[in-house]
Amino acid sequence: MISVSQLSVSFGAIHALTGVSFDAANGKITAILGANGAGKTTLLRTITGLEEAASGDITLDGESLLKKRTEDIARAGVGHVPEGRGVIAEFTVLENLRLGSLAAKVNFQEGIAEQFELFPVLGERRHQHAATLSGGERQMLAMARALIAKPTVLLLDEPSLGLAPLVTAEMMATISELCAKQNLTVLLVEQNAKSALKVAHDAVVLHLGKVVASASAQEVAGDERLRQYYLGLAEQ
Amino acid sequence: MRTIIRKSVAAAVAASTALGVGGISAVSAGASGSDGVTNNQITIGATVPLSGIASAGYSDVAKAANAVFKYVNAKGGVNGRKINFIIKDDCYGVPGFGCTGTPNTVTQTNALLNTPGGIFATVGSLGTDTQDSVRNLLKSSGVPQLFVNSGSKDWDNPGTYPSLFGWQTDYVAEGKIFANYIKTNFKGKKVGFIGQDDDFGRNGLLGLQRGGLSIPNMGTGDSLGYNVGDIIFSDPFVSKLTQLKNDGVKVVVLDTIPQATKKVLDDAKKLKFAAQFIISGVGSDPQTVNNKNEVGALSMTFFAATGDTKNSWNKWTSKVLLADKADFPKFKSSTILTGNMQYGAGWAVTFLQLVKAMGSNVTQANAVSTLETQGSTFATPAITKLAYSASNHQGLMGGIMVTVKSTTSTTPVKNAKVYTTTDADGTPLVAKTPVNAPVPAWLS
Amino acid sequence: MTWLSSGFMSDVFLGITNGVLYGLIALSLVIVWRSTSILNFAQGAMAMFAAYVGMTMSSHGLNFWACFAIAIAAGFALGGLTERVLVRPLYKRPEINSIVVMVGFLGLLESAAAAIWSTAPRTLESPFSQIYFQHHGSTILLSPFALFQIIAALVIMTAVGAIFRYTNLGLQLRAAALAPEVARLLGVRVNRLLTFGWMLSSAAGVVAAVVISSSGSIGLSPTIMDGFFVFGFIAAAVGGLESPLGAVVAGLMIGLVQQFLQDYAPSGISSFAPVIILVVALMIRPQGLFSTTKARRV
Amino acid sequence: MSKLTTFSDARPTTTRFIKATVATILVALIAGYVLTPSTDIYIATAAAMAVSVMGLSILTGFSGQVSIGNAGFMAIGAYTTAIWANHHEHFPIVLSLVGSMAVGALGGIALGLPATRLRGPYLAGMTLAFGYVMTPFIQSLGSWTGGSGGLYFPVLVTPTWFTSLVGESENLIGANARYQAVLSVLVAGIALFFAANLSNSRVGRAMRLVRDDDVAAELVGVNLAQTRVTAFAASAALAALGGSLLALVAGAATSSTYGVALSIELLSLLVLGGMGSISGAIIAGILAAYTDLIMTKINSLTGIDPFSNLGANMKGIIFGVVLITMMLAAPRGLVGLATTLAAKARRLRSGAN
Repeated sequence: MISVSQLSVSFGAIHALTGVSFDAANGKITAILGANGAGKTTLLRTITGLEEAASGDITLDGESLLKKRTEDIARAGVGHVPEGRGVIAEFTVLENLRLGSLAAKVNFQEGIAEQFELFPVLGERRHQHAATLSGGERQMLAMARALIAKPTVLLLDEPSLGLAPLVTAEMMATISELCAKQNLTVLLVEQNAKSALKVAHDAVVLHLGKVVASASAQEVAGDERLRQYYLGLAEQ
Repeated sequence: MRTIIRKSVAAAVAASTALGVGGISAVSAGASGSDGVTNNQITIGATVPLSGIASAGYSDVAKAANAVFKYVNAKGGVNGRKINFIIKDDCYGVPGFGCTGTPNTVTQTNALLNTPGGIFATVGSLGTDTQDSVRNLLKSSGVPQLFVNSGSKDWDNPGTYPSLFGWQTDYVAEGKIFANYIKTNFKGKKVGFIGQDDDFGRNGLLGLQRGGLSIPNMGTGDSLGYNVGDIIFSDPFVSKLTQLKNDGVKVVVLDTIPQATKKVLDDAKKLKFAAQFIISGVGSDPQTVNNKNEVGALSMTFFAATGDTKNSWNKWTSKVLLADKADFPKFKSSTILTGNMQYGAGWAVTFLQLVKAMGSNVTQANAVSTLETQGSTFATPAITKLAYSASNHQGLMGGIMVTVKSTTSTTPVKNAKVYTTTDADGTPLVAKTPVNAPVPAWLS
Repeated sequence: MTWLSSGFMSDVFLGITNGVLYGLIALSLVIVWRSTSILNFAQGAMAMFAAYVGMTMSSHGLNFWACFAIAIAAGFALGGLTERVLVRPLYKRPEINSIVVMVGFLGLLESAAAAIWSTAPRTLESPFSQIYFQHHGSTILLSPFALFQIIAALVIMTAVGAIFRYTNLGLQLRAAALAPEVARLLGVRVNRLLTFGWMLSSAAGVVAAVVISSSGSIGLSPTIMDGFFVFGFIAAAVGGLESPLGAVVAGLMIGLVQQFLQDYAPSGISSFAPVIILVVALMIRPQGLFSTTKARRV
Repeated sequence: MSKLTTFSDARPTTTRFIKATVATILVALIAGYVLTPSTDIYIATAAAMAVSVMGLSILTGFSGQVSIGNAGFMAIGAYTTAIWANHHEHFPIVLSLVGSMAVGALGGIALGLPATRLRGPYLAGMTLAFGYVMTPFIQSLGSWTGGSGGLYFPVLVTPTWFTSLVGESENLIGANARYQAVLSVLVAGIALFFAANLSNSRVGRAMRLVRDDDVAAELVGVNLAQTRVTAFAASAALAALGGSLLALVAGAATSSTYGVALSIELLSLLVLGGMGSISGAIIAGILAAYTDLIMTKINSLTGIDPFSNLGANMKGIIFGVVLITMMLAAPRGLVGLATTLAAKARRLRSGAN
């Protein structure tokens, strides 16, 4: 279980996160929602040690992550698909995947077989440079590269950004399927609240760095005030 | 905006006036107008490379001279006056790491001139370009520039620079002596030349030509000359030597600095080009060149061969260096002198003789006239006399041919004669028996 | 077989013999540049210093190869130490900071070497004959040592290339250079790899320094690498600092051009010919001839 | 990146003037009496080097272009002065200095035009190449520049009114040195004043804008290429002035003096003094002139034999260590360090009140 308590992060005078607390249950998808600038990306980056917390704590199964380095957090089983996907354009699909498998010391051949089954299009393009892939394919590659290390927690930062609605739906379905099959804990950052709430079990709504709601996805989806003011969703 | 400018003006003006004030107020404490001479001391200075690229080998020159002065000071000095020898590191005129703070020759010479109490003369400063660059400065300051460590012709110009004196045999005279040796010992053999494309190589080549050898002048891009810059970054000699080898040359004269000498000898070995090399004294010191391929090469010296451990001056110099544990901590009684050590001792002794000859009248003007009138009678470690006169400020005018015996020592060639000559075209060589003036009692 | 001893081939051989060294130095600059975006002005001095550490062992009776191995080990150590102590605080600082620190380190190393071992050149025993091959009475300007020099440089270049191209370590090194944050998110220990990159670069430089100081009686001296560094740097800039292959090719090119100019151009020109090459090359392609990046990041 | 020191200061002009004067007098006094009793040549050198460092400060400090070749511009200034002096027996110093600056500026434009296309290490490499090529280039001009031997001309003749003014007519060396010192400081003062003006002008602001964010600068209508070339020209003009002053003091211009090593020294001094500030340039100039004396002092204090390997190379070791520690610990140079300390002291004081 990822547990965030009283977390505050600031960049100079700007308070990016203030007293954020919530729990993300194991094997469930927790959607982190909110408008642009609400602090969603900062939250994920702080979990994997890319940003420094001013106060508060983050624990994974009871163990604090704050003092750990990014690479050690990754090795502890936290996969993070960053904003913009972070595929290395100069590498081929295979090289990107191999890079993902190295730290986890998993069998690479088995790993890619699994991923190619999950994302068949990557198998077809295995020798192509990532630069030549489409947006959706890149997102698949980024997820496959995180999954090949067999993480227990997966942080996804705006996977739907720039994708066509149909592709987004497919992506969300895959995430949901993975979570169920592999008992994966997923933190899903989304601006597209509608599609995120469809697959998420729980949801946390951030506004200007503070938690305004933390409840089950159903409850959040049902709260008209939240939908209107914070999630930019029209009435049902 | 306006106020900001005014503030900066204020700051700049403040800064400049303050610096100016600092300068002017230092008047009373500044140069006092004396010539570095007191009742019991004569202050002299030199700029030499102690650090940087040229320091290897050359730094021994000033150290040996310093050892001589220390030795004589310990015995009470000359005529009751001790020699205060100030050495400034000028990095051979090239500032850089180990040479920070722009200590080029000009700055360091200025520093010497501004020594409290003044200096009597610069003595034994090293380098052609470096000493050329301060000729006017010293002249306008009225400070003699004595015994410049370089074989350039630039020091022999009493008309323009009346208080400038060289010390060693110049490159033209050396070239004439080489030519004479070649004509007698390598009759009919083809002679080649490789020299530094400046004053050094050109004067040496001129000497060979004046000595009767027909070697063409250096032209741009031909096989004769090389640039110092070229040897740092690459090796310009392979193609030159290949050409000489293909032309059937059997004797090669080198007017090269030690680093270039090394490369030429290496390349000749690599090319299996077994010519007889004759190397200028400036670039042949075996311990500096430190190259097995040099054994058997010929050179010229104006001292006793370094391997001649029985020579009285060599013995004396060894004794002096042995006494100076600070500068020569590793020097043992069995250590063979290097050419650089002999050289430093040589001009240091010359200066001591000058002081001795001046007696109680130690003035800068008297130093110049004493050198001109009595310089040729001084007993020094050199094996020829100093040829100083009112019209000659060059110094030594000859030398003896030596063979490189090992990487540490030289030995005179068979039936060696000391030759003296002048630079002029057509003046013959004069064979003399080596001067081996005994070491004066007041020095030993 | 007279063509092998022709003037043209002579220049080719001498040019290649020098060019591989420029290429090797350029390559080691590129390794560091790609991973840390720092131009290592102290690269030559570090190589010189490590070479001293190893090669002075010969006075203790060790043979050339043992000394060579110690020098390379010293190079690895010095590279790692430099990255940890001097370079690490420089990441994310303005460019001039790293330039000045590395220039200061260059001065420190050269002066320290002169203080410890003096400026007098130290002759190194060479393991191969330096005498040029003879063929039917004419000289081919290649010697066993020159062959050793060329082969040693090529082996190092190929090994470095292979490490980067084919090994997992190389994959991680490239990832750390291209996208350090992403690499860390994938569990790559980026800091260690940066240190390793400096170690590798430093050791490659040592090979050049040892070969240079034993390639004749010029020997090892504190400033021996200055000129080679300038030309190696020019090769790296001409080839494009991002491109290892470009560095090697540009190094060879500069060696050859310099050799030909030395024989066919007025004396003095050859010493600054590489500078002209640099200016012309940068005018044509400001990011280097072989660089694949489309434009310099501003 | 922390902002570089600039010249804006809110305190009143008179206070600043008095403080600056007092501080500089103190420095001059310390330099004059503690280190050595005779300081004129050092002051002249310090002034010349301060101007040269200021030149680099404009290029690197203001416009953010790192140059490892500014000694090449100094060479241009020195040789312009020397060639002029060799062709005219009585040369007006002012004309000679202005002429050197003009030729230097032309050189700056010539290098600046191609350099505007380059960034970072490529720009540094280009300037390094320029600095490297200057020595062989000057030497290859042969009779025009005196080849590797350099050019010599009679040292600056001290006017009789000056000699009588300082009352040292019996001592030619002293009067000469004094005249050179006063002249150099005066010229340096004027040059630094213009540099300060440039910094606060529209052009100076444009340079800093380009340095901090060239994309933004272009958006607000700054002509990038023109600004960069202007920086090169101004920088080269000051460097040439510095070189010219050094040549006048020396009565000589020798090409080997102005090699890459001097360029590196300029860069190091710039960092030690503090980039982009006038006081930094002055400190750098003083450091340049006095390093050797300070080192001699250190050697005599520590009792290290100056002839030993360690003694002879002590300068380089200390220089390297100081450069590295300064850059890592106080990247804004001595001026920045002083400002930080002063601010801390002020905070402490106000905290106590």
